[in-house]
Amino acid sequence: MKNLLALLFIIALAALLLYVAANMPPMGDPDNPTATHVIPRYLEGAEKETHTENVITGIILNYRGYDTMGEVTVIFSALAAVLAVLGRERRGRIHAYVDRSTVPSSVIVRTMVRFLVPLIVLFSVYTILHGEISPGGGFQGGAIIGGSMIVFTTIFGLYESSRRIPQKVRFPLEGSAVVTFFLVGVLGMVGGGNFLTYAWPRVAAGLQPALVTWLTVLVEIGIGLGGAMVLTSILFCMIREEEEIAVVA
Amino acid sequence: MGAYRHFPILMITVPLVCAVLLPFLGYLRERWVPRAALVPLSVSTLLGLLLVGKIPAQGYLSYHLGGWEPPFGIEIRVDYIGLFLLLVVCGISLLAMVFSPRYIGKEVSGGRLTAYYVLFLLMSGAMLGFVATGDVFNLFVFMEILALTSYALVAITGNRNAVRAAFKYLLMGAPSSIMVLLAIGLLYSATGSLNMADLSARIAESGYTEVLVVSFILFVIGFGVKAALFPLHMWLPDAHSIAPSPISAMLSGLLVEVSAFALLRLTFSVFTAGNDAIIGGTSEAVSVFAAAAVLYGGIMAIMQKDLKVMIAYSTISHIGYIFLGITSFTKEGLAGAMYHMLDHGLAKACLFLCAGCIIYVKGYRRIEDLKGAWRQMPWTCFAFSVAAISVIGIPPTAGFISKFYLIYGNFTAERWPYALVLLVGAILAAVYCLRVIYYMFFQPDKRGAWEEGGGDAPASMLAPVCLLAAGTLFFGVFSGLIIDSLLKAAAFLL
Amino acid sequence: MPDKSAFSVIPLVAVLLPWFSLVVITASPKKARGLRLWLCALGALATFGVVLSLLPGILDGNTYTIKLASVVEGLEMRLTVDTLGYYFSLILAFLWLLATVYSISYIDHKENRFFVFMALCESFLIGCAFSANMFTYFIFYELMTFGSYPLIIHEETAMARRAGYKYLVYAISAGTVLFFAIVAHYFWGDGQLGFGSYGVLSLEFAGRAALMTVFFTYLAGFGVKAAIMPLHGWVPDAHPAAPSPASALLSGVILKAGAFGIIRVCFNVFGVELMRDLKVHVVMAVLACITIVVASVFALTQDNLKRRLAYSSIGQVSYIILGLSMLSHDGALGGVMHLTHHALMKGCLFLCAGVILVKTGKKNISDMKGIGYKLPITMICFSVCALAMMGTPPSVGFITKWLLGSGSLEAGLPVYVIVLLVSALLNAAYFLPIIYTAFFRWEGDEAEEGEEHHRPKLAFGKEADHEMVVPIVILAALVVIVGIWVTVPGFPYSFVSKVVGIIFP
Amino acid sequence: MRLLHNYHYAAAMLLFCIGLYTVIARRNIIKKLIGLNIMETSVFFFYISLGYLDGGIAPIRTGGADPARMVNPIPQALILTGIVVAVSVTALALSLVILLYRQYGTLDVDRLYRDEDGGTHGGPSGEDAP
Repeated sequence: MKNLLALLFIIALAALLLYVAANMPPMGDPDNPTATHVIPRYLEGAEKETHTENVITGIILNYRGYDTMGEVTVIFSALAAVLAVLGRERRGRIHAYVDRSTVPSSVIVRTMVRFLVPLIVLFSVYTILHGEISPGGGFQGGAIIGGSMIVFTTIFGLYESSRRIPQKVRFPLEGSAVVTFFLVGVLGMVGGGNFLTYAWPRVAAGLQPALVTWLTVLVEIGIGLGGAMVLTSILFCMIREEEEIAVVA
Repeated sequence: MGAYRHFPILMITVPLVCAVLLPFLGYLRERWVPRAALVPLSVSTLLGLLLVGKIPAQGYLSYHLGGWEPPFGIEIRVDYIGLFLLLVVCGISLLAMVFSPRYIGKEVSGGRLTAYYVLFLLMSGAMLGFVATGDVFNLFVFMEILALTSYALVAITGNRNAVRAAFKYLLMGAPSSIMVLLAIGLLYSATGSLNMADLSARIAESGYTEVLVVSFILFVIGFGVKAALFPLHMWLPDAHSIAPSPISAMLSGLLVEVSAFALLRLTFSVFTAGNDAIIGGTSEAVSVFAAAAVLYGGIMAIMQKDLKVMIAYSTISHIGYIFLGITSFTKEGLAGAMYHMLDHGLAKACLFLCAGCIIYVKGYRRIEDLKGAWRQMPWTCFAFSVAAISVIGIPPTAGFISKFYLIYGNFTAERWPYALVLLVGAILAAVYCLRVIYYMFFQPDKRGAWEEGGGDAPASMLAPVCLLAAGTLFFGVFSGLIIDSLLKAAAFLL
Repeated sequence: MPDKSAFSVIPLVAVLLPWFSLVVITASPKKARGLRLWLCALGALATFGVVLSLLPGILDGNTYTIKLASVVEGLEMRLTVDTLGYYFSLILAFLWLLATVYSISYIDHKENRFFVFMALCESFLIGCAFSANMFTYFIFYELMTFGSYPLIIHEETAMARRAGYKYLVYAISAGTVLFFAIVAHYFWGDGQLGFGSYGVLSLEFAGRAALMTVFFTYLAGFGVKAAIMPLHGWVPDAHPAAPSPASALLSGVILKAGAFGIIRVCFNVFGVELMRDLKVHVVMAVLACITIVVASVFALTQDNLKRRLAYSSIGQVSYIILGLSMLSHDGALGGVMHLTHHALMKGCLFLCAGVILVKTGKKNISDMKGIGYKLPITMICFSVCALAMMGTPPSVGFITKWLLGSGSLEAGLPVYVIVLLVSALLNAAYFLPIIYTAFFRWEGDEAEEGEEHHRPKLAFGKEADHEMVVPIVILAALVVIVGIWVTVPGFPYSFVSKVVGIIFP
Repeated sequence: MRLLHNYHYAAAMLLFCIGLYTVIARRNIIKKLIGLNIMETSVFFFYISLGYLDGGIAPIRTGGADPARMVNPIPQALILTGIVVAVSVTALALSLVILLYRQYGTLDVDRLYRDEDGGTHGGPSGEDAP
């Protein structure tokens, strides 16, 4: 009965949404509102104004940098929330419970992973640093590091991986994204502009391109480090819980 | 433009950044965390107070982030109504924070203490950002910070009921967020813009009415869940009653109202109120649901045995009031709704904190246990009564003023049935509030549960409670300070 | 409003002065009960003095005004002392002073709470009397509702609680209706909530149906306090349950706050012409007549003295409504003057009932045989007032009845005279038995021939405390004095004739 | 027929409804979370489709690409934020699930919300919350 009601509701919603889809601007048409209103300036001006060849990075970090600041705050909040719910892992307890992975794995897998993870991390560094001229950026790079930690942890267990990125490394870096953004924002104010102004009006016009570029890279690094550390910490928190449950059961 | 144009962004970012830095202090000296957490909120409040008088009732302060003029960059737009709500948020957050240390020390175990303050600061900062922003996507981002932190804060005690309530909240909240995201996508597809001011201009000339209508419906459903508008309220009684009391105060006193405010902003600044083709039908439906909320919340509140659940249901009822004011589309109704956000925030926060005092001192949650409570906790009981009287809407509290304007606004719009519903809501409120007051003051304490001189709550808890109660009185007597400008600002919005 | 309107802080002082008692109660040491309560009485005296100090100016036709707070244009908290408001404040401050003095020896437990709320109620009522517009009136009126609740339940018996609950239910519902009325008035009256000498509303503002809605919601809202018949339910319970001084005030002043509201609505909001246009006075008259007769009949059947007095109050307050509804000079004069007249008489009667209760513990009339010999002064005063209630000259009751009768003839409706006569007869029927029982019956008077059969001796020395007897005597004396020297400045006629004289030239 | 032309949008909408149905109707909370992620993905898909341009190229200026032919970068930028938000919500939801499982020993909503002990009862009971 309840499911039937839900189904009816969903069918009604689907009809409504399909009706909308049928009435939306035709997809891919260059005359759509989305393609004509704000976009031209971004596509034309991003290179000059934000000194990034990748327009998306220009939008993320510069035109809509405030959104991204909110976004890094979101993942920091997620970490704080997970910690509030589960509690942070402690070395001693990890040692007591888990010193090897619960997933059985062969020597081949272990060797390959040992070999691959540094390469993945190297790639992520590339992704972070090259976000402004090619696909990629801080988040993407941070997520790749997080992914590499998932692989590593699955094979070698929490104890090993938490030795690779110990808590005393993660703890100070978790908030680095938000703090970097805030500092860059405040520096923009000090430099005579608004919050998050990269091209400080008080700096000579000739120096501004370099300034914008370096600040962009700085923010990318901050986001990358912060994202990676937050994802890793969340991962460790959850695995620890899993392991504890396994041991208790 | 002096330096004060930077104030709104600092009000928002200072709590957020301090929240990120707080764990370091927690690592070094955990004892100092509660006091340190007060600093950023005080700074925000101070900055907000300094802004008073700088923003005219019929104008706004626009701040372009990164120096990009809208619609290319994100804009923070603080108008008179926005500043008003910013101050409400700052003030109530600050008081709830002052209230927290003693209470939280008892309910939350050691390791999570720092996390509590971090989340609290994130939540306050996100609310400020949510209210101040002038960009719909930015609105979504701050809404998500708000949502995440509030889910976690409901669950923070780790108690099994709390986790269950938080999960229920999440299961309703997360889909609603996605609906908002979809609505933003639809809006963007029809207009190509994300800035609110630009949007309202583009909507006027956009040919895609169907898309806009559905976008508005999705916005209403999405924010309706966050604001606990009647049929979407199921998460509220559990979450608000199980959360630690200062968090209940924040959720009930601010979060639902801020969500209602977002809908108000969207209705008036984006979908422009006169645009009947887009918002006409939906706002009619919202009125009906809001009226149902007033009655349902009131009746359910009367039937409750648990004090905090009763207050939570009363919140559902009062959200109905706010929506009835907004949907009247008159300046009086709108000003009434805004003023109701203020006085409901103050009164609800006060009620929840009073409940917190009682739980802290005695551990009682049931209304029946309150018989004769004033012998032991006179201050708490008096503050509770003042706030309850404001909830009913009896002069000279602020609740009376807002109710007057809400009803008057519905009169002006010739919506007689809704005006009547508002009155009936007041009677229902009288029934459930006076019952508690009656128990507190006039029922004999047969079990001897309360001892005279047994000690009221500690001063750090009583001070915010009494300030909130005094606030409802102050804003009732000196409502002229604000309501005039609110009326002007509302006329400007329309 | 009249021309000579001057800024003055005295209205505000009068409103705030009762709070002095609150300070006294909280600040004074616990042991000094007598000192504390006498200081409260002193506060009431000071309030009365402040009110009295305005008398010369008011008689000169001045008004005094002070703005407290402004919400928006048209909605402001403002105190203005005009003749009508002053007239109400004078009697209420006076009665309050007497009741406070009386309470000092009457109230024997939780006197702190009682005196504090007494004082608060007085403050709010003076606020009502001095209100410059309906908004202010409503605010003080609602405050007074809640301030008077602890007075009613003071005894904290089950009966008192039930009565208090009933009172709250009635009062809050009435408050809601009144709230509706105010919003409607504000809406249709173009934001004009103020009082004007000839009324401020007119058919230019809104249609007949709208104005009638406003009028009837006002009537229903105030009618609960004024105990117009279908809305009177709380009165017969609240009066017996409350301590006697509180009953005296309840009947003497708080019921009148409702009636005063109706006076304001009729004279200063709607105005006589508009009422005549809308024909709303007919409804008022019918309700008032029904109330007068039916309440008197109910009073007959009550054995509990205070309950009988309560029903009597219900009937008497409707005299005011009846007087207003006649829309004639004498009728209005009689009705408005009855406000004070009834306060004097009924205040005295309830205080007497209190003495009886304290000295003998008797509540029922049938138990009061020979009580006139035990409490001679009290019962003589009681008899004076009871006779006045029936309309026996020379007394204030007679003045009322005379004016109302003359007013009904002026309005060309002699049917009211019949109602008045019936009412006077019924009054006699329920008051005379009390006097008879008190003075002409005594314990053992029905004994057989030959047994001991002697009339008790008058026991003047064994009366209650002076604090209780003196107010009673003063009130009883005033009932006669005001009934003889009607036109002395400061007595009701001097104010009411002025107000009514403007409206019915 | 616009709907056929806009088949990306139609697919996104259908996915959205499927996800919502999963959230509402499924009893297993892990499946509910999967439904939540389907909803999120559908919206991401919707956004990216919004930016599509017939014959468009990636919005990267390297090598002097023609700006007029680039796809709309805004939805991509926005959805990056959206993805992060989705990850965060999922992380929190999963940690709540871990805790719930530890405390109740079940992942079934009906059993989870069957006994509303603790003196509160929001609505009829938990299960009609989606």
